[in-house]
Amino acid sequence: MSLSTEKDLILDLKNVNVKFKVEDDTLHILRDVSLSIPRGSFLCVVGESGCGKSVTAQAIMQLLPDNGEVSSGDIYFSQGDQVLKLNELEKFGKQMRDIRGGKIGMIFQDTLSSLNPAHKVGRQVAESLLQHFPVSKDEARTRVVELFRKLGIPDPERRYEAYPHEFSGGMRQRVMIAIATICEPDLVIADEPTTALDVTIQAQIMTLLKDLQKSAGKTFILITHNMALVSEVADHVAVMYLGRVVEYGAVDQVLRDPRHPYTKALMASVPNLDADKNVELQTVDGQTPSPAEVTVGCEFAGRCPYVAAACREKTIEMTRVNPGHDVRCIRLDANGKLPVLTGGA
Amino acid sequence: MAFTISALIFFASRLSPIDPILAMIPPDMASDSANLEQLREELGLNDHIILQYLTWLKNIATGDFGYSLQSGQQISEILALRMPATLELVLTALILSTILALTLGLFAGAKKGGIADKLSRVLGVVGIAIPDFFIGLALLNVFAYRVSWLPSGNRVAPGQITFWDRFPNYILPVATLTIAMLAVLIRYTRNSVLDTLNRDFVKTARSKGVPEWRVLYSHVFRNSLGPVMVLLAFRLPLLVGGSILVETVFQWPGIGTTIIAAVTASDYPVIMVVSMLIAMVILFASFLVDIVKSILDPRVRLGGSN
Amino acid sequence: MQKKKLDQQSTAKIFIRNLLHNPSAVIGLTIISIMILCSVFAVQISGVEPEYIDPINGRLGPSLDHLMGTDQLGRDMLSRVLSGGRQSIYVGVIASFLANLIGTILGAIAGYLGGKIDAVVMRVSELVMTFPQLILVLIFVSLLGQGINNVIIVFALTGWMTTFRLVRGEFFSLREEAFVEADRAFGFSKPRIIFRHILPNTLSPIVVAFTINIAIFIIAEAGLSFLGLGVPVTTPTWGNLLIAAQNPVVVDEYWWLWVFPAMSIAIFVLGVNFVGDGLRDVLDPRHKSLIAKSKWKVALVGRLGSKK
Amino acid sequence: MRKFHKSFGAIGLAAALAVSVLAAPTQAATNNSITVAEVTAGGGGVNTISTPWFASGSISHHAMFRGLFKADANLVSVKPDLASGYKFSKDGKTLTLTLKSGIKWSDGKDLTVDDVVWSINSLLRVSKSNAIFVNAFKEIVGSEAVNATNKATMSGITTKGNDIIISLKSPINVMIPVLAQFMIMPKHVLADEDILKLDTNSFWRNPVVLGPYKVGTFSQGNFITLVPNDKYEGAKPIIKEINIIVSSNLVADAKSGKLDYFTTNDPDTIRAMSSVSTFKSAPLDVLFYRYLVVNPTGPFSNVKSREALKYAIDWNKLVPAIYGQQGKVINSGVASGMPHHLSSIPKYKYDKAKATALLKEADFDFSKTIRLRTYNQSQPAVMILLTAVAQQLTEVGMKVEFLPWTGDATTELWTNRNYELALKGLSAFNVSEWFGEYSNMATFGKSIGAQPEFAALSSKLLQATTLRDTGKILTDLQKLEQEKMYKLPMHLLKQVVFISKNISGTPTKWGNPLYVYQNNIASWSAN
Repeated sequence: MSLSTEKDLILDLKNVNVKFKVEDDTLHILRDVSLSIPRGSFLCVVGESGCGKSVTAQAIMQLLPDNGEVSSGDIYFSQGDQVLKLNELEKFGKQMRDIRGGKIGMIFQDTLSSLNPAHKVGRQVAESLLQHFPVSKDEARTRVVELFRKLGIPDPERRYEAYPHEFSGGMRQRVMIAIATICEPDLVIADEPTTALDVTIQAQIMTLLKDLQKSAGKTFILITHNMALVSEVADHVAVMYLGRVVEYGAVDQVLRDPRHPYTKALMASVPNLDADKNVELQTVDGQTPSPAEVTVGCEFAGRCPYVAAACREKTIEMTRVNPGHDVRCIRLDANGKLPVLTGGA
Repeated sequence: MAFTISALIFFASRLSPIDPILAMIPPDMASDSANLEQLREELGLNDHIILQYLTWLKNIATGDFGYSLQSGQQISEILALRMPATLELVLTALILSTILALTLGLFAGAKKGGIADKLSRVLGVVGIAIPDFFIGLALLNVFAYRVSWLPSGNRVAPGQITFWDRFPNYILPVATLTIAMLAVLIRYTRNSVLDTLNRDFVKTARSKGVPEWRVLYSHVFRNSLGPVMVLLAFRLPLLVGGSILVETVFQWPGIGTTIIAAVTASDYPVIMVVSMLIAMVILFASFLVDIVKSILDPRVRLGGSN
Repeated sequence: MQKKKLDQQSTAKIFIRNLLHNPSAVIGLTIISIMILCSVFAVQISGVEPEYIDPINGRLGPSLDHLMGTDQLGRDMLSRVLSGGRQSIYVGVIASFLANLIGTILGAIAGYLGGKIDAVVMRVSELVMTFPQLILVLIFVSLLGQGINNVIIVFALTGWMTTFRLVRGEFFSLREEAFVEADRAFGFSKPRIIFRHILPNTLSPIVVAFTINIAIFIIAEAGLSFLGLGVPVTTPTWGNLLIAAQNPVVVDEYWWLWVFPAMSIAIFVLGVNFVGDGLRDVLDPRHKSLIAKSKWKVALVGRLGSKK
Repeated sequence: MRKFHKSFGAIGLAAALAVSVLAAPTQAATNNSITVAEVTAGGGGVNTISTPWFASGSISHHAMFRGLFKADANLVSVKPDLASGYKFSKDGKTLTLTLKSGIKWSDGKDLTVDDVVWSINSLLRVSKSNAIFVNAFKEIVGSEAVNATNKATMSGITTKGNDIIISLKSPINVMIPVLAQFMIMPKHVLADEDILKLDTNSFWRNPVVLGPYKVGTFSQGNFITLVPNDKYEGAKPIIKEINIIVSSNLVADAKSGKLDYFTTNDPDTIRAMSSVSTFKSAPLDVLFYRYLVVNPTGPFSNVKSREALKYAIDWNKLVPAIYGQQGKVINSGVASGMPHHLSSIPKYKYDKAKATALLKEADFDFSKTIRLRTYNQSQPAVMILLTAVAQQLTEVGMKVEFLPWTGDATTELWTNRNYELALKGLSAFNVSEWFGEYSNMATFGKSIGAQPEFAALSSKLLQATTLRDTGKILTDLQKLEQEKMYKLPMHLLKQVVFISKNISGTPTKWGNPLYVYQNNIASWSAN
């Protein structure tokens, strides 16, 4: 199958479309998203809020809200020597549940609301372990405390008994990481894990994630809109715009030499990647159109300085500009470069 | 607060133009008007009103509630007799309706659009619109009179008879009150469950691969319990008289029928004591709400370290 | 000035259009209007005065002559149930209006001014909630005598707290808004700011509370009258018709004497609740399921904008 | 006590439902036990046995208490009971009663003349008592000295051996019938109790009695069981257990055999009982009056306007509609058909035009709201009747507001007088009680001032010894009543006794169930 064609892929999304039903409308949130993620890599998915980054993660985990569904496309996940089509597994069935938490761990953004306020944190971490491994409660506890210590939670024995509200944001995020990694999953998806934290804590958490990835050889998908983080941790970057991946490639290629007008605009809005590490992704001029609006051709056309008539005629396909570097734009020349803009803009 | 209420109750009852002695023994039943004067003196009704109030407060505090004008029984005796009747009725209904509402609400919330959801939505909308005594009358007509399966209420007090002999008398009143309480409760639980289901930690729980029933039971249930429990605690005043209509329909000798009898007979001592009792229970309920909240939600737990 | 008027007009139009597109509001409005019409034209529909006594035809079950049967005096139940609605609806609407008026005024003042006044009114509202309602009813009955207006007063005095809390909450948040700041800077008087500028913005919870209170009071009237403490029995309200059911023999043998009035209450209240739900949907988008189209953009922009 | 199946251990709803089906059905009366119902207001079970000095006549009074004499069903002629006989002096002012000897209280103590003297004296001390006793005993010499605060006794009562000698201020013809209603209470038990509050004494839970039955079980809030009193000197009662319960639905309970005896005047209950074949019924011509009391101050100050009320309300249509055969429309305190009825009183056929004319003649103030009141709000039939009355008064142009009173109706009726028209009921011991009301200072006297004409005639009526005198006085009273129109008699209401056909030995003629008479309860049997 498709996974075996390239090198060792752990996850492979093929033309995934996700649609949401909101009242009478159907919102097309993901459009033909294809991502191939090699085992052991660290992929960053970037884009403005609402571009479908989180939905992509939810689609992989089969945790889309009740009104959303993968309408077409496939999500392949390689588990040992097996390749599973995640989107065809029963949502809350045994197989999918074994993967969730066991094979794919997930870290959420808002740590306060993502932890159950009524349960002790230790128990919340242990719950995952108990679910996937035949361990006793005492054993689970020992393992959780051990992991807490490893993740830098001070006084882990006592903290095991604490409630989420008694933790600081950074500590809570460590607990979230513990939940996601306690079962040693092959793949960890982190959905904007640091947005709610202040700069120093952000850095600590990112270091932690990077260390985890390196030491355990895990695959990481980091969803973020913080471009500074991307350059620090990622080896691959996928840029998304309005439900589509518009540029994909190794981190050096994409960040140093962005090809898609949207990526370019994004990078332009970050003055200097190295100067200030806490530079937020700035809004690109103009407004993101509603996903409910049906557009023909390039979704970015409305805001694109390079726009041409052809852009609005048909769906734009990915083109390879360099090995491993794909861009969804028809305005690229033969060298994969955008035309030089004439006139002020 | 309790003090203000007691003063309000006392002076409000004294605003009424009805003479308590004549309410007790109208002139044409009295053997002699001098005897009435004597009784008035004995009951302290000739004292200054402030003194009367203080005496009343003192008596209430020491558990001496005085006499009913209507029956001449001691009010404490009436309460001792009728309180259990209401408590049995309301507590059973409260527990039953809570269990039912939580179960149904949980299933409804878990599977939106499913049978439980549809059922609870219909119950929530229709149940609120139907006056509770109508439910009682309908049950009475069908089960007590048409098919004669069940007795028409009329509580049998404990004592000589076994529980199972008394049991049939409970079914209809308890069922009525349960159905009546269910409507509001179900609406509340369903909303609460839906709210909780949308919370992020449910997603976290699911991301751990925990089975859905466990997600519901261990994560959703506990966290949606909070608002429901608060509502329940606010319904506690029912325990001392909120079931008035249902008690009237089934001629249930509880606090509710006591109030009605007292109100229609202007039996002030009884009215005052019972309203005092209700006010106390409400105060107690709001205290209970805080406790329940702290049990269910560690964030407000007392003495929690920060 | 003219532009403002136009805007208002179109808001009203949009509101009505939205309401008419809301299925539960439409069902509710249909029920309510039919029942109100029926109660207004009770005599024309039934062909008999509700008070007409016809002893020979007493205690008749429903038939073609008397669709809802007759009572012990041979009075036509259809006519009585229909005209009973007139009084019950009147009690519900007026009491709800008054309760809302009290709640709104107190809520606006307490919410805008805050501080001591707020604390006092809050205390009073707690007290009223704690004070057993029946005792209030009793005091009114013994002081003023039983009567339809007294029932209304009692309901208004014991039912304003919900509205009060809603309005107070709204005012708490609105008083910090920019347009209020601007008003203050212009030196507008407090009453003007409160009632002319902020109040219109709190209209939707008030309207919803109004409908809900109508339902509550209609049921309360029925209960109170059923106990013999409500509207005088000479006025045929739905609750007063139900007094018949105090007699177990009536419950057993003459079901039509209580089933029809009770059903009328249930159907009307159902209608009112439907309208209430509809209004809530139309007026208060927060209650809409998930993200509505219009909210979508706000959510997107809001997310980016909120990061500091 | 109904015996339920007690031998099952199964737990669960299904089992419990089965029980209800098993336990509920027919529990036919047997000689071992019968069940009678007493109706109490406000729901709830039997809480107390009411003091017979205030109200008598319930089955528990019949079964447990005894007076000096026993009245027949008409309450007029008497037979000896505790007293073997009585003798009036020639001037009618001295009454000598002879107590039987050898009668024992249920606690084994002997009945003595002291018990009788104590009982008569104490009646004037209790705070709540029946007017017929008070009115009669106040005629005893020295009655003024007795009140709640002292322990004085009436000088007019003395004893000699087994004789009790009572001196009266003036002769009264009802003394013996009244004594037949007056139940003697044990002095040795009650002498030290607070007599002012006797009616709330715990004595009534398990009274020391003289009758054929005594309390077996008193289950507060549920039922009272009466069992034979083994100290009773007469024939042992046949039925071994009388259960007194409160029924929430008499008809349903009678149908299902849970009930063997009750009396009622509720027209709907009576109507519904006609289909219960296991019961026989006896309608009783009791002196239960329903009448309107008119406030003669205010809009109805002109007697013509009061007369108009008689024409404005169609009693002949309303009363039969609601009460059927049970109600009898009357135009006088002495109903037509009763001896001495004054036939010259108009029949007052419904006549709206005449009513309007009379009102016009009386210059009636139509702008004033006529407040119509009643305290019989627990009786559905009364409420229906009065809404119709209110409606008919509206039709002659009056503004009417009808409301029931809460609380103390007597004060409302006679002291506050916050009404123009009020419905009252009176269960009269005899006709003299109807007319006595006019001269009663506690009632009429209080509101419209002393009524010396009525008072004079009424006391003459009490003293009248011949039929001719009685007839003449009654005629005068009816004329006076007609002239004043303070009370507008509406109708009499029959009470109906319902008893299971299984029970025999019951009296051939039932009496007013509000009073005590020979109902032979000891010889009832069930098969």
